[in-house]
Amino acid sequence: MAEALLFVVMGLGALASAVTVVIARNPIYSAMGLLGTLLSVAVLYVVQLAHLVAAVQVIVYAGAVLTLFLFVIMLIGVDKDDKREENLPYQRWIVGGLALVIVGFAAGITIFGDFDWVPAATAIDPAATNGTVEAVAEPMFTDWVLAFEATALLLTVAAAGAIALAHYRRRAS
Amino acid sequence: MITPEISWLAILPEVLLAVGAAGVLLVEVQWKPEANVLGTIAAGSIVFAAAFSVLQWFQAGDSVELGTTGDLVVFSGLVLMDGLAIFGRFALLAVTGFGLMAAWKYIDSLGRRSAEAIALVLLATSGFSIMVAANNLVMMFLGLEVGSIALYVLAGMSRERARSDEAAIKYFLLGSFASAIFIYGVALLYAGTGEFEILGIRDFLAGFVVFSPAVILIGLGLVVVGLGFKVSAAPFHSWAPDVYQGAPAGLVGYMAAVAKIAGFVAITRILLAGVETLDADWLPIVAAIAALSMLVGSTLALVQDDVRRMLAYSGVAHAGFILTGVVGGTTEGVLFYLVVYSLQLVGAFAVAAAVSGAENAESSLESFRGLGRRSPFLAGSFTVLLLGMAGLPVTSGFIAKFGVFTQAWNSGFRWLVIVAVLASVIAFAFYLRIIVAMYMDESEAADLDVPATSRWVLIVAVGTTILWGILPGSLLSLAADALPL
Amino acid sequence: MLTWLVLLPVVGALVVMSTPPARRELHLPMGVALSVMPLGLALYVFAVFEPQSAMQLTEFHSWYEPWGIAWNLGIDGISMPMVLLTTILVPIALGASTKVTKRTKEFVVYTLLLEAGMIGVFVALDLFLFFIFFEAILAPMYFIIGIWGSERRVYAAMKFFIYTAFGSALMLAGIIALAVLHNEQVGAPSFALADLSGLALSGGAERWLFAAFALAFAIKVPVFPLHTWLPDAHTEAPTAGSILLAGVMLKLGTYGLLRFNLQLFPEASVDAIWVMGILAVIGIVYGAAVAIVQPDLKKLVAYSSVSHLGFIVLGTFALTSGGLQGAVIQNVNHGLTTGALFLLVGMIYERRHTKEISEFGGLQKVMPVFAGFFLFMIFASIGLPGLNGFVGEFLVLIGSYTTLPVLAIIAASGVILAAIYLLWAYERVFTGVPEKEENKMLSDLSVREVSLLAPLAALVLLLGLYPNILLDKIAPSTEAVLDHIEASTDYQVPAPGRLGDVFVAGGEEE
Amino acid sequence: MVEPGWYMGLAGALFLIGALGLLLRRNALVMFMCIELMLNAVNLTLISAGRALNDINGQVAVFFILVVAAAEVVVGLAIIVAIFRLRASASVDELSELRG
Amino acid sequence: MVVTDFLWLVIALPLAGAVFLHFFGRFLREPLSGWLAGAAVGGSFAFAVAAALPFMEGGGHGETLLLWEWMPAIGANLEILWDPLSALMTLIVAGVGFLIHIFAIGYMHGDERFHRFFTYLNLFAASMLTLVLAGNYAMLFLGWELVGLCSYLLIGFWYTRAAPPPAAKKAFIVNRIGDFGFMVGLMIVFTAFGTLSYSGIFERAGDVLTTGLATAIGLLFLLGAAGKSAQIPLYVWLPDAMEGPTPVSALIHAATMVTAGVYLIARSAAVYELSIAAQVTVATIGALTAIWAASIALAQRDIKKVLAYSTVSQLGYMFIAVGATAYVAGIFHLMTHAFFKALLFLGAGSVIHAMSDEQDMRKMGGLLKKMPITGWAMAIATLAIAGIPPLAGFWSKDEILGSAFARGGWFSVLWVIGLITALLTAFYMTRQWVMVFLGEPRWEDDKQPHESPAVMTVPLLVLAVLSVVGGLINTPFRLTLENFLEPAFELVSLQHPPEGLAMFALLAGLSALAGLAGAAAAFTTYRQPAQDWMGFEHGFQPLWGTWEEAYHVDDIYGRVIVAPGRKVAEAAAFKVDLPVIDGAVNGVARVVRDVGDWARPLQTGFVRNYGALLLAGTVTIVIWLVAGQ
Repeated sequence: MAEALLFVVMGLGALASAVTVVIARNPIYSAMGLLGTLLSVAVLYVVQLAHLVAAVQVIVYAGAVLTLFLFVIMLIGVDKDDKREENLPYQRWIVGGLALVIVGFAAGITIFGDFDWVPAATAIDPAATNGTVEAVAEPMFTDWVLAFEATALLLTVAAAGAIALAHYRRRAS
Repeated sequence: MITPEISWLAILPEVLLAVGAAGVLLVEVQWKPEANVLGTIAAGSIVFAAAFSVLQWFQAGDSVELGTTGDLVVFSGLVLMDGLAIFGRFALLAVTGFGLMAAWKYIDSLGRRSAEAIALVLLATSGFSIMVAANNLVMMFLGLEVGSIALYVLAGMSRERARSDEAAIKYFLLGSFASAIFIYGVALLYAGTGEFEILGIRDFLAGFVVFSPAVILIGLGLVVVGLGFKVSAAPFHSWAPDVYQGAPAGLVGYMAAVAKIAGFVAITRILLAGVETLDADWLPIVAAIAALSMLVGSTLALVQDDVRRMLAYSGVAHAGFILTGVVGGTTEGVLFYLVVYSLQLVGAFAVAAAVSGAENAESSLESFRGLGRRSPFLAGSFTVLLLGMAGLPVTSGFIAKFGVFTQAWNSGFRWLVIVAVLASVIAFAFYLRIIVAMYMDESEAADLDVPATSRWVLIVAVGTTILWGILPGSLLSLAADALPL
Repeated sequence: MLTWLVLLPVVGALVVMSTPPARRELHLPMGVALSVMPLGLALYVFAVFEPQSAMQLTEFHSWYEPWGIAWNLGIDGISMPMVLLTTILVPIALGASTKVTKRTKEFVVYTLLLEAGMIGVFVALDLFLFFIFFEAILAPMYFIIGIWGSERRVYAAMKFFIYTAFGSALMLAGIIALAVLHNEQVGAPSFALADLSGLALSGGAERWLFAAFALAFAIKVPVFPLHTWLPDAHTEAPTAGSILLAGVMLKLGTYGLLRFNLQLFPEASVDAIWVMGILAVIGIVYGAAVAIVQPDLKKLVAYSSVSHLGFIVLGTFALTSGGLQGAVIQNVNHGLTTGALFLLVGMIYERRHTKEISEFGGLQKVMPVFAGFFLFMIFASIGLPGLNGFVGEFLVLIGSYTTLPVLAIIAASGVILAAIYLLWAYERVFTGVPEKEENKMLSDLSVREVSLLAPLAALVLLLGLYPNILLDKIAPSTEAVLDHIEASTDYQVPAPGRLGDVFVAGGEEE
Repeated sequence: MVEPGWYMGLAGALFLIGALGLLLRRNALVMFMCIELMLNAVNLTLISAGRALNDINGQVAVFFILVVAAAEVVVGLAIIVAIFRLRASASVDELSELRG
Repeated sequence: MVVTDFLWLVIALPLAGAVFLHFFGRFLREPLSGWLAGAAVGGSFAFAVAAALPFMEGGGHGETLLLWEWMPAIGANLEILWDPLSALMTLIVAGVGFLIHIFAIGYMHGDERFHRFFTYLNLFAASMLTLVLAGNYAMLFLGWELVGLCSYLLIGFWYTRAAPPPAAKKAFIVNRIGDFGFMVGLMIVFTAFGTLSYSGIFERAGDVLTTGLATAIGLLFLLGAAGKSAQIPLYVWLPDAMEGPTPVSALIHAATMVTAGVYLIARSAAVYELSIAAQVTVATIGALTAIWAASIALAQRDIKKVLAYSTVSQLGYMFIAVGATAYVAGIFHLMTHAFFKALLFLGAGSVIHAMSDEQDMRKMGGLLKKMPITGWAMAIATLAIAGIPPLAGFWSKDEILGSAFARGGWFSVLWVIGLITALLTAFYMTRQWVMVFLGEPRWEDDKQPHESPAVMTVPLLVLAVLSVVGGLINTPFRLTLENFLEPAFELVSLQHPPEGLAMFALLAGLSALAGLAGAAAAFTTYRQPAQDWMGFEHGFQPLWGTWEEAYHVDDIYGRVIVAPGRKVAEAAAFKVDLPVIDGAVNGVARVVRDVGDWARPLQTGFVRNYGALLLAGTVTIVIWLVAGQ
């Protein structure tokens, strides 16, 4: 019951924050909306016993990524509000139409289509997915070790890429 | 103690590439040498990576012969060392090597930033190399992202031009969007099957009857979209013309080719090795994408005035042709086409770069006028490559088209073959437009110099185009052996 | 042997390619000399050719086993004359190209590659190989028209390329379909003509495949109403291009119809007699009618090709001995006469830089030799007995009357129209007194030009009076085609007069 | 307890909002945030699915996606900053020179 | 060694002459090439005489000599059929041809293309001999077309003048229309018999052909014959053909080539035998042509035009004969006509030569004194053609009319027409002779008429002799020709004039009377001063004018056939071919381009549009996938 309550509250929170991201005119508010979503979702992780992931979400996302976003927003200028008018013809109509189609489709398969998110599901055993550090670390460093190593590559790329993009700045200025 | 399952040979090429990239960056920081030194390091890592790929090929061949194919599933099933992976990897390495050579003049001109460019190229290749070998879809996603992020940056490398920025941000935003769609698809596939591994999904589908497979199908659809974006199949192609035009001319050939190779190997692996049992569901859709790509690509290429845009749209059409091979259901034709086309693509952009100049000023059709006189070598090579892409007989392009058409016809998609042959007629028209400009229009412009590295790339590209057009057997039999597990 | 026949021009092209670009005066003579070598080889083939129905001098090398493609060459009575024609026309076309001053080397290279491709088309017994040659030759021809043509060359070259590529694209689908069917029925893919003609095809499939092949060849021929690329291509092409285009490339279409459509789809061919016949006859009359009012000499000859090739198509689909033999020999005849006419038009174009009929007049006075050759070729083209054109046309008409009487009669009216447009053109160009100043000072043919025309004229006469030199060798092969059709359908080749053969034999004994 | 399907439905909604936001906003930064939203939705899906399947691998996968997101942010923001430096605007609508 | 083994020499000699003159003629001085050509034809004649001697003894059956295989698939080889009919034709062609060659040496004197003229003339002789010696229809057609070619070349010989080239073209094209019929006839023949060889056809004709088929073949052959022999409706080319040098008119357009149609029908007698309808049509066409052309000839002013229409008319007689199955009579008239018409033309040529190319008879007159040989020779020919006994024309024409009369029925009508034509013939021929040779000189002052040299007058005299005695080889009293030709027609039943002297006397008397009446009327009319006969002619207006304008047939053809035909061709070329057919082709290309141009703006350059497209594609695919389930 508590879980249901949390789900509803946090779920609505996540949605509301997400909508904020989309509709806020000032990027700062969007960032705050994103923060709200991230935190709400982190709570939902905890509810689903993904403790470590939730922690990482808060630290990495809310802590690092969002800070980065804020930095850039500051750089660009906080005081600039975006205009609300759409200057691409039909864009809103197309997107609205697509949204309607997607929602209609989702509603359709949910109501009429016997839709099952997890058709292979078995009885849930909370112990199996109790996301403690140990439980997550073991597969990560055995079965997934190569993927873990690949993240190193990813970060190298990100670093080298950022440098490459910024490098020019030095020369040009 | 639990130990990870490690197979060094399987990832040695990627490791070498990463080491090469790191080496380039470090050497640059420490010694600030000439770009040629960095190039040598890169070349070394590519050559060694290729050498180990060859070793892998024989290893994999032995395993297939001995029936111990289980050995080829390595790193707990994260990656595979099957023929498809090794073939794709080798193709990537070849394209990387030639791509770097073709881009060398440009890279050289970057000065100190050349190290980053080379490193990014090597890293991108290692990422895509992981992608072609990946069995685990998350692993595939990682490889895809490593490669893609590197490409986003490369697209924006040429900071002297505002267009390069535009290309980079478009590529980045749309690419991230597509990646998100891809990984959401992976998540849904996971939800539907409980598996991240392609082979696992195959076993799952073979072993269970799923009563409401909608989630699997949606997941599959999203995965296909994500990969379709990478290979610039219509309607996910919109980025390609803008990026090809805006990105540095020298590098575009490489960027386009590796993305296509990796994307198509992944598509082939997922569709043909993973969800083959669902082919009744996906075949018509892939066929539709193929047809749309061919038509959109050819028709739009016809009306372009910029050679790079034209090549981009032709790339869309080629994506359609290769997808026709996927519909055909065997890897042979797809792989042959991929190799042939990527080499031609690298060569073609080498020409475009040589004509545009190092700083990619212009690649309008106008600037190709009279190339037949200004540089007979460039014009001649370009002509062969264009005719090869168009699929004129005696070039490898024809064999490639013929292969995928035959496969598609064999699997009953006759309408697709007919659309394909008609699209290839339209394609002739726009390739010929370039040839017309080169030979049949006159120009007062000065003669052009071709950098030695580009010259070699072109010799190889033209040579293989003709060689495999006449004696396709060597490559075809390799492609036929490059089967997924 | 045949491999060498195909490869010799390629080798020649490589040789020319390797000569220094600066020595441009060398390229053309080299080209002529190199293209005489295949002619020699072709003459040798002609000499050793046995008048029998089977393929001769066959060669087989597997190419890529899993696909069933092979380097499969052979020659029979249908292809041998075409090979001969090709090898004869190429040196002449090159010899006529002394006015090609820009990029001579490339010109020679393209022409030699074109020759290799054309020979390849005629000797290929593997459909895949055939298609390779069939399509590959578009490129050199495209360049020849596009680079060395006149004002609207780019448009014409493009139209030529795309139009014909469109046709062959569908044929490619057809070839693939056949190979796949072979795979289904026999268990291994094969592209060999002999294998594929034994396939069991359902009626519908056969019709579709027939249509795909027929479309490709009909565009190439060209059959009405697919002909409009031809006048454009001819008008813009340089002389050598026109000669080879009219002389050989159009024949790829008629040859294809005869070799592939009849052989592979006998049932559909029999069903298509009327359709193809009607189109052919429309082409004959229509092409001639349009030719009458053309203001441009080259266009006139081009439309006359449309008309003349209608005879070949009619003969092919008449499905009688006379029709088929006539079609094959008319291929050669048309190549010689129309090739010569284009050569002649080219010669006058080189002198006057115009092809407008109204620009000329009274040329016979200043260029009597030229006029003589022109008139000779005109009459060959009109179908004057004793010259080659008649043999083909007459055989076709006589042959097709048995199966398609009404069409044959309409087709016969083409001979009237041919006389009208050609003689009227001759009258306007050559007779009277030269009035224009430019025309008064024209020089007559040089020794080189005469030596180009003389062999053609000699062949025109030889084939007109002693066509048996070829007919002997053609007949067994065309009979084999008819036997094949009879064996695989209900169709009975009509035997005119039933006792006819007996009487012919009797006549010979006397 | 709440069925995993609900979580996944929620994730789907978030994904959709992210996607729509991407298409509706012209500020590159906000568009980028929307991509983060979408990735977040993917993570929620994975965790819920893993829970339903009694499979810890779902949570492991989330880690890697987080890393990807982070790496994308680095490069993406670098590109945005670079563009802003040149044009003093973060609106992608002003970048439409390449077209046709 | 038999002489017939060398028959090929008959064709080969003039052919060799032509080839030799073609290549080396320019190196020979003027008369030499003429003599060479003449010798070649003369050689042929001599050979033919030698080879024909066996037939003289009667009962000579034909034999076929194969030269080489030509188109064996249709039983068409180059083979010579040597039978009395071909022998006779050979003799006529080579004989008359020889004389005309000689004449032309004088006539063409001074022409800059003298040797070329004899090249063509020799080629013609070879072609015509090929035609008559052919052993099958294909080879006949070979000769048939080659003589057409020579006709074209020779009519247009003076190519720098305005009129000859179009006349040559007209001749060839009109002939081609006839050839069209001939070819279609051959198609039917081949289909029916499986061969084109005479030997394979005639003997089996009765078994193979139905009446309908025989009629069809007969009528189609008639069309061919009408083209070559200038019969209604295809005669229009012959008057124009007079633009050629006069020896050409004599040889080709009077004596030999134009009779090929008659020869064709005679040769095909076995086929016509099976179809009364075809026979009647042939004869009727002949009769109509005869009177039609004769009436036109009445009013012609051009000396050669009179002869041209006269030729058309006389050929009509021959058609009446062959139509009536009186083949011998037809061939007989063919022969005598060859003599006197060649003579007339040569005489006219001599006159024209003397008058420095003046052809208008109103500007002649009184020439008999200036050129007596020509004048008297032409007088003989005029009497011969007018049918005045006992000259050649009388016998042959009488035999034709007699045969028609004997055939009865419809042929009686034709007989009446023939009789009227005889009257007209006598009138216009006499009119011509009188206008040219008698009366006051009306020529312009600068003309210096003079008798022609011997090289021209000797052939005239030879022909004059033949015109006098030629008829005697086949009189009711002595049927030499009949006996000679009989074997060639053994498959058919020949029509003969009525038996008995009384009938002969009656009929001959009638036709002689017609001839005499016509001649007398013309003589008296045109003996008068010029203004009188001009008044006489004027009295017949507007009929006379119509005749003078040849019934405006050329004009009508031009308006009804040529002009609309051109319109159709122009419409096909410029209203159909370019805009519609080519337009469709370019239209397809344009549509593809237009689609591309239309789609280009969809690539807006706005990344959010691209995103929307991406999402739309995604949604479509997902829905399709799920809905397909």
